[in-house]
Amino acid sequence: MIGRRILTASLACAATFSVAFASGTVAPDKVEIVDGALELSLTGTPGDPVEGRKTFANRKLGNCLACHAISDQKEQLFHGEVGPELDGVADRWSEAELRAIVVNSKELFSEETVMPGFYSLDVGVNVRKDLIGKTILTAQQVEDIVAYLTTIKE
Amino acid sequence: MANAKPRVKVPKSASAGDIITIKTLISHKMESGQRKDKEGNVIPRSIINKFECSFNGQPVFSCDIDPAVSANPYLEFTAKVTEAGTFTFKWTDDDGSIYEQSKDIALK
Amino acid sequence: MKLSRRSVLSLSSGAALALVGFNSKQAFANAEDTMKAVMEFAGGVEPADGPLSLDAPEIAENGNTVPVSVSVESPMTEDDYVQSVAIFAEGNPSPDVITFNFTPMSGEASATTRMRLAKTQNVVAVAKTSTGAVFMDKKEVKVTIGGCGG
Amino acid sequence: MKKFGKVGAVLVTLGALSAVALAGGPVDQQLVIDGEIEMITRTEAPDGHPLDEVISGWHYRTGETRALEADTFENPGMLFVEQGEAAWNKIEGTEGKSCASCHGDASESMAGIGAQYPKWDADSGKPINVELQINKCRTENMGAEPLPFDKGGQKELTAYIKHQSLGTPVSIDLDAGDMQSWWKKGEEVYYTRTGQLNLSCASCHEQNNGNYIRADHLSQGNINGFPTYRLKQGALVSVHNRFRGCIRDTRAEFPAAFSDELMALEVYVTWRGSGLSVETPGVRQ
Repeated sequence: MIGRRILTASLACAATFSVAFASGTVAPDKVEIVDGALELSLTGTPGDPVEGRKTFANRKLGNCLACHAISDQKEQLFHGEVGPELDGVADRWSEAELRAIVVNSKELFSEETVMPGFYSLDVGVNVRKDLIGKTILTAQQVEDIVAYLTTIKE
Repeated sequence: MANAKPRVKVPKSASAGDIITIKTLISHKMESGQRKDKEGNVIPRSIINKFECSFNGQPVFSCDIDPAVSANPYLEFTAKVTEAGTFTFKWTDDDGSIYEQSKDIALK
Repeated sequence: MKLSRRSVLSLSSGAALALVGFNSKQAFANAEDTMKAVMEFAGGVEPADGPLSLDAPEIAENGNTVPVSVSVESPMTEDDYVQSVAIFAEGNPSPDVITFNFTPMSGEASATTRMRLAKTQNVVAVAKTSTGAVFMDKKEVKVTIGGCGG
Repeated sequence: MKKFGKVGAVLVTLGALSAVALAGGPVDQQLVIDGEIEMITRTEAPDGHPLDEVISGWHYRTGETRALEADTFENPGMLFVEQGEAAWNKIEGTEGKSCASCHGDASESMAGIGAQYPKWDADSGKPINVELQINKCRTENMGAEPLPFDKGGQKELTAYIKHQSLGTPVSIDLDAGDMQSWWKKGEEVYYTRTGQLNLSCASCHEQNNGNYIRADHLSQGNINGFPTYRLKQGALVSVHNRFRGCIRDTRAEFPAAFSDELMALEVYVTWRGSGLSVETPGVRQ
C-alpha cells in the first residue's frame, strides 16, 4: 500500500486553520480529508465553473472524460466508461465530498480505485523525474473543477 | 526508400470478360512533410506520389497520391480481363525511385 | 539533470512524436478550402448527387489508418466511363487525399485505399465522367481519441 | 461503506449518453485467417489466473481492424514478415552464416517454436525471449553483433519467426530453471502502480478490460499478437516497446528494454495469455 495517510484531524481542527489558509494555498501534503470530505477551499479563491469545465475536458489536465461520461459535454465525442457517469453528481455528493474525491479519491473509496489523486502526492512508483513532488492539477484547477461539478444536477 | 517492397495479389486465371480484383500493398513510411522532429524542424516530405497499373502495355488504372494516404499504401481496384497477358505495376517515389512488379494471368 | 517533457519523450524510442502521420498542432483545411479543391478538380462544374458512393467507417479506430472505398455505377465503355474519382478530407492540413484514374479496362469504377484523418471530419468524394458529369458524396468519419492524455 | 451505494447506483446507468455511444465488451466472432486457419482467440484461463476466460485483443478492435488481421494479404504487418524472411536468409558475421545456414526452412524448423517463448536460458540463468535468442545465435554462432533493441531488423525477424507459429496456442514452460521466481517477479510488476497517474497494468487490463477509456477499448493486454502492426504507428511494434509506452503513459520513468523487470513482465503477461493462438503479426489500433 502506498503512503495512505491516517486521518487524525477533526473537522473543528481544520476549521481553525481556515484563517491561515484563506490568503494562501494548501500544499498537497497538508490537505487533510476528514470523513470523506474537504470543507475548505484549497485556495480561498472561489472556483470558476467555466474554467473547470475546460480543465475537466482538457486531455493534458483533468482528462476526466477519459473515464467519465457527462451529458453536459456532449459536444466532446467519446466519453469513457472506466468510472461512473457524472450526470447529477452534485445531487449525490456535497461540494466538500466532491473536492475530496478530486483531491484524492483513494481516501474515500479504497486503494483499489483506478482514479488518480489530482492534488495528491499519494502516487505510484518511479514518477517521471520532472513530475516528482508535483500534482496533476493545481489547487485552483481543482477548485475550478469542483465549482463546475457542483453545477451538474439532474 | 531503400527497402520499399511491393506485394501484389492477382488471380492466376480468369475467363474472358471477367472483372477481377487486384490488391497491392507496398512498405513505405509516407512521411507527410507536415510533421516536425524533436528539434522543431520540418521533416521533409517523402511519399509515393503515383501508382500505375497496365495490362499488356495498356493503362488500366492509376492514381495520384497525396501525403494523406497512410503509411504502407494499400490500393485495391478492378480490371477487365479480355485476353491472357501480363499486368505491370509501378510506384513512383518522391525521391525518383521506381518500384515495379508484374503478374501474369491465364485465360480459363 | 532536470528532464524536460520533450527529452523524456525522446527516450521512448520515438513512439510518441516521430511516427504519427500529422502533428497535432497545425493549421487545418476547412469545408471552404475543400470546396475550392473540389471545384478545381471538377473544372468548374457544380457537382450533383449521383451514382457515386463513398464508404468509410463511422468511427475510425485510429486516424492514421482509415479504410476508404469509392464506387461509381457506370457502363465503363469507351463512350461513357468514369475518368477519375478524387477524395478530399475537410479537416486535414490539406484537403487532398488521392485521385483514382480509371479507364474502360478498369471494368468498374471502384477503388479502396487507407488514409490519414487528423481529427473527426467530413470526407468528400467527387467523380468525373467522360461525358462531363460530376458527382459528389460525403461522409462524416469520427476519429477516436486515446485515453492516456499523452 | 455508504459511499459505495452511490457509486453502484450510477454504474447501472452507464452507456446511456448519446455523445457517440460505444458498444463495450469483446466482440463475439471467430478469427479465421485467410478462411483457413482457425484461431483460438478465447479460451479457459490457466489455473491461478485472476480471470475466468482469456481473450485475444483482436476481439476488442473494430470490424475494419479485425478484417485486416483475418487476411494475410491485407495485413500490413505481413510486409515486415517478408522483410524478416530476407533477414533470416542474410549471411552476417565472421562465420559466414545466416539463420537459414543452421535452421534451414523456417516453416519447418521454427513451426510452433515462437509459442514457447520466453524460455529458460541456463547459460545466462535468466529467461530469454525471441529477440534475445536471435542475439544469442548471432554472437555465439554467427560471429555477428547483437541487434540493438527494435533496430537492424529485430522486429521483422522476430515477427517472421513467431509467424511460423501462427495458430499454435501460447504455452510456456514455467517448470524450467528458475522460471517460477521470474513469473512471481513479473506478477509483482504487473500489479505495481507507477507514475503520477498511479496506475498498474491491472488497473486497465484486468479491472477494466471491455470498458472504453475515452475511445480506446481496453483489452486484457495479452501479447500473443506481438510483434504487432499498430495502425497508430503504421509499423510493427515490439512487446517491450509497448510495455514501455504503457508505463510512460502513467507519467513514470520506464525500464530499459530486456531489463530484468520487463523480462519478468513478459514471462508473466505471456502466461496470462496461455492457450491463445499466436497471431503474429496481429493488427491493433
